[in-house]
Amino acid sequence: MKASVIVFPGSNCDRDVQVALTDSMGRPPEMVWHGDSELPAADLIVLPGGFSYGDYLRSGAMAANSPVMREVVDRAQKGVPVLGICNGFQTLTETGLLPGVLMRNANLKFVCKDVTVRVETSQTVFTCGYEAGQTVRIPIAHHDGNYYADDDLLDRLEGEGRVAFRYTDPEGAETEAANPNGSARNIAGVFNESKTVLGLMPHPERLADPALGGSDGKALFDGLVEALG
Amino acid sequence: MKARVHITLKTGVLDPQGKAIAHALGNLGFAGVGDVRQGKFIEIDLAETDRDKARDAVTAMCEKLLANTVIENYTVELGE
Amino acid sequence: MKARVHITLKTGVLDPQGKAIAHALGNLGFAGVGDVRQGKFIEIDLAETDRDKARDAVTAMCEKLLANTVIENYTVELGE
Amino acid sequence: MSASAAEHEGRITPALVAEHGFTDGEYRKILEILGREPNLTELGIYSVMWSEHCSYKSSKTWLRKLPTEAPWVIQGPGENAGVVDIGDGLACVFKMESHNHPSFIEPYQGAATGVGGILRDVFTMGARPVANLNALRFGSPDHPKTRHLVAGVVAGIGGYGNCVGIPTVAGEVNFHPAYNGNILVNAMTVGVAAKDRIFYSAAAGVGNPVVYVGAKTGRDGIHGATMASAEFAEDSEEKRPTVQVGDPFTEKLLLEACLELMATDAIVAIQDMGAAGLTSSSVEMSSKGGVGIALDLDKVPVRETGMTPYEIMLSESQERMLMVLRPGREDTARRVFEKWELDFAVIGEITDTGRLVLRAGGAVVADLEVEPLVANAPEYDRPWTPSPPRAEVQAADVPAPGDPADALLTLLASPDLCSRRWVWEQYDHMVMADTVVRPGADAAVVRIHGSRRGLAVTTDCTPRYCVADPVQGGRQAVAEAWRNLTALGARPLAVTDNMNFGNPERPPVMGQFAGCIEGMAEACRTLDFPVVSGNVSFYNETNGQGILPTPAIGGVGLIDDIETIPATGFQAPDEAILLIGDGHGWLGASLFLRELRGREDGAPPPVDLDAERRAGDLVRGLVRDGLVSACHDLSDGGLYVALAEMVIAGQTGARIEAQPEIPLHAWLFGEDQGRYLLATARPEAVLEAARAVKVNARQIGRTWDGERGERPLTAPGARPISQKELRDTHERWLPQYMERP
Ligand SMILES: Nc1ncnc2c1ncn2[C@@H]1O[C@H](COP(=O)(O)OP(=O)(O)O)[C@@H](O)[C@H]1O
Ligand SMILES: [Mg+2]
Repeated sequence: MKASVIVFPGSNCDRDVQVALTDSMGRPPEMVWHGDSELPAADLIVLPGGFSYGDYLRSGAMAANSPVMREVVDRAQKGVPVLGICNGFQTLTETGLLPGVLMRNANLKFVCKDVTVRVETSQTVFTCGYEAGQTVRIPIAHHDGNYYADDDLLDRLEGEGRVAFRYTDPEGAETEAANPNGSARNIAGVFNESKTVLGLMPHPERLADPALGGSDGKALFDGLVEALG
Repeated sequence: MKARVHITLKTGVLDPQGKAIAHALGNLGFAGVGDVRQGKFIEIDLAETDRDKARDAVTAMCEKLLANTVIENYTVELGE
Repeated sequence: MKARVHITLKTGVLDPQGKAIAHALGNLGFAGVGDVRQGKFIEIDLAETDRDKARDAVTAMCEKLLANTVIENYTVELGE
Repeated sequence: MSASAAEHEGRITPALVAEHGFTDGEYRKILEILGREPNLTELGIYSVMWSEHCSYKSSKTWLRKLPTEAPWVIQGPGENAGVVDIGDGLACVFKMESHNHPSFIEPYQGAATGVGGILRDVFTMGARPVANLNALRFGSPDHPKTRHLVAGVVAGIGGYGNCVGIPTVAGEVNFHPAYNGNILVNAMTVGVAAKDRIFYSAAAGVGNPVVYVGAKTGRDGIHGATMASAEFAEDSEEKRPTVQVGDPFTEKLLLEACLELMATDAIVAIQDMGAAGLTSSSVEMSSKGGVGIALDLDKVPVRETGMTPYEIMLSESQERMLMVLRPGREDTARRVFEKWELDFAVIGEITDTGRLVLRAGGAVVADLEVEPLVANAPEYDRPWTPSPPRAEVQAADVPAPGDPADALLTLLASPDLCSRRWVWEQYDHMVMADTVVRPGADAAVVRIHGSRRGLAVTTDCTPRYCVADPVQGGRQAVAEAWRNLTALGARPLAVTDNMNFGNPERPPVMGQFAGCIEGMAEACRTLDFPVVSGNVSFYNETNGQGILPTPAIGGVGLIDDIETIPATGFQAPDEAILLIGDGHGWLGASLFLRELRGREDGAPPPVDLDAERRAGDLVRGLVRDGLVSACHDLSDGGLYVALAEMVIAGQTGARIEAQPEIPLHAWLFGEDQGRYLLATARPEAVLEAARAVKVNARQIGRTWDGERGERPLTAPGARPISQKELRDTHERWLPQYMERP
């Protein structure tokens, strides 16, 4: 498998995801500077976390308008899997590749901590390393992770099995206390229609190494390698 | 020419900031505060001197970048 | 009554957001964009019907919570 | 002379001199050096260079007493940050700095720009920052401003560090009414560099280009006193000095761009523009290099129109750097900065005149010899009076609590002891994916990227001890940092300090300063823990009411194998719990005395530095030998609190069975120094090792899950407290305080 990680000015989890991918893939992904004209051929495109363009105006808005994203959208439409983590998720919603928006956290504060999320489906390239219904511990670190969509859209996403992860308690119950940011229906990650694009707020790359206190995030990268060869 | 852009959330869209402000105002003892909505106000200096062209340009800026038209409305005013 | 509050940075205070927006507009091909300043626009529904009292209340809200008067200015307008 | 400078020619009035903070004697000295009157720009430059902040005029003589050397020290105080060798061809670069006053005026921006400034100090030297820390002191929780200040400062520190993408991993927070009018915001950054790629600030090479990079210059934070003089500018309202606003996004770009350029051979010298901006950076670079510097101020990128030379030289706009390049490398550098979309301008050159010459509008607007600006800066041996000694507090004179368990819970829910989770969850403490020990332990640990080694980092100071006895307090601050690193098995390397005090012109304040320095120096020497960088913040005083003397210590230690780091919390039932070190039940200046008896009196616990060293070296050895499953030092609140913290942080409870030979409450709550708690499966081996080095050690109990699995803490004479109750109590106060209506 070949992977590309897009680096925007202000990305700051690019190296973290590079390390996690290298660990799972056995070789490093290609790091692509947003200004590079060519997006190399890849089996997976990753938009990393961070504060692209300072997250000024709206998180992800300026990154979504950068030239390289036109190419990313194009590839995504051709079926190339795209993974957006945190700021990458925000950028994907801004481009319209993923539905909904990520608003300011309900308590208006940045939040960095481990959360439990429930894997809603294992039938995708991103989640095939997990069992459906499994709960995993993954860190979050964001100011704007409050997933919002109107009820019709939420119903549709649920109907089409496009909710990837939900915030739950360790037993897998979707409680209000387990929701760290006010997200609608405790949604932590969503797919596009063909389930080839995933955006999620939690950072699987931050717990993909036992030395960091856990490796629940690693199955996501291992699963991708498994699925994409 | 100066353009003034107001960007506001569409009705019905969740506004965590507005909600938090309303709550905080209540806590500070301000009575009778109903709904609060927070939006953005952007002022842009333009080299353009033709009002129609300026309006078109700023509208395009809003569509492309300044507003997320899925959840936000915008209005453009031009100064002198 | 509806109050509309504009909160803007004082002259001379660095506006990183405005700067970044100006930069992004340039990258998107909009020519002739000079200074951009971003502020907040807050709309408040008030139970108060007396205009003077409403203005006083909103001014107090700005001083106490809405504006950071060390670096920001504010203006209050009342609707009908 | 440019129009604006000429306007002020011959108008250096006594009032203007005073507004620039000069004494009559200082101004006479300037006239003597120049042999003429300075113009306004020159006066401004002198005022900045001779300010307390830049010249250390009240502290210099005292700071010389601190030990600054060790075989592993590569660079001690005097550069942007200290540098120590950490092996494998790498160096650790770190420093701490205060942003107290700005944070009181505007907590979010004040704290944010404090983080920005200290980050630049570290990456200026060629290091990639890997950890941020913050030592915070606020006024009484009951003071009307405190909540607003806590909220703003914490949000500001997070807002800046999170965006730049450096984890904020440790710190401290205290509350005391002495800080009501003067909060302390001390920020520390730790970075890692290649040992043979450290960058310094000494300019060199006559004819070499001087380059300005980063953000544009505005009228931020310009010397308030002068700007207040009305005749200064016609539109003075518009030009009012403003609080500096930070732009962490630009900082991130500047960081990446500088590191990218540093990988080439283009840079001769580099210096960030911190306090006093272009003035101190250009003067310090030329003074260190023994060269002259000529700048054309018309070339400085500015953000506002009509800026005078005075304003350009004194602006404190953030996210800027000054560099001297090798000849012909301008284009290489320009390309890097343009890639990162940052301003880049050649604004001058290095000369052989030994003078700082500034031009604007084609004319010379300042022309000063560099050497005296730095070398002739005033230095004061300020009068000082030692703090009066305090009486020791006898346990017998302090009423014991009914059930010590209730006293423990009171302490755990008190502002100075409760969990700081509410703070650190607003900080991205995991970005860079190397945080192997997160906030909440004695020290945090960041892995050295790509290796199994780690850097342990902590900040410590107990101001209530420092006010009670500055010498003991100074010792204790250093010893506690050393102990916190040791508890994780780290080898302590060196410290940075942030000396926060009141008005040095008052002899009792100067006495506190002198005492703290003396204690720190002794501790640094005995513990082989030299000072490699630091910062002094005086005049933390409002209406004659000074803060508690607060010499914050930032400590850095090295861990050879992160796998060996013991946990803070108890890991498994049925292990022995051992107390290392001597305890006499010292209640003077303790938290028990303050929180439960409403008394802040008494001599603080003495620090026996030799005993401290023996105990620490023992513990470090035990950790290395794999004998320790959990380890925690004893500090605020004493033995009982430390036990509670180990139960809270762990998987199991603790049953304490030892019967103390001293009054129970003194045993449980005394704050005797130099002590650790360990959990081990092999107590005999530990006891034997302790005997061999003459360190007192005894088994005081065992870990257990309790009769109903409630993992309780059970102590003699006290009711058992379940882990859940301990946790809930510990977590309660701060969020409740911050989020109550
Ligand atoms: N401002 C802060 N930022 C990040 N972490 C903090 C802060 N204040 C306290 N902490 C963390 O909380 C824990 C407890 O702090 P403290 O009681 O000062 O520890 P100790 O007594 O071991 O020095 C430590 O891990 C410390 O790093
Ligand atoms: Mg400790």
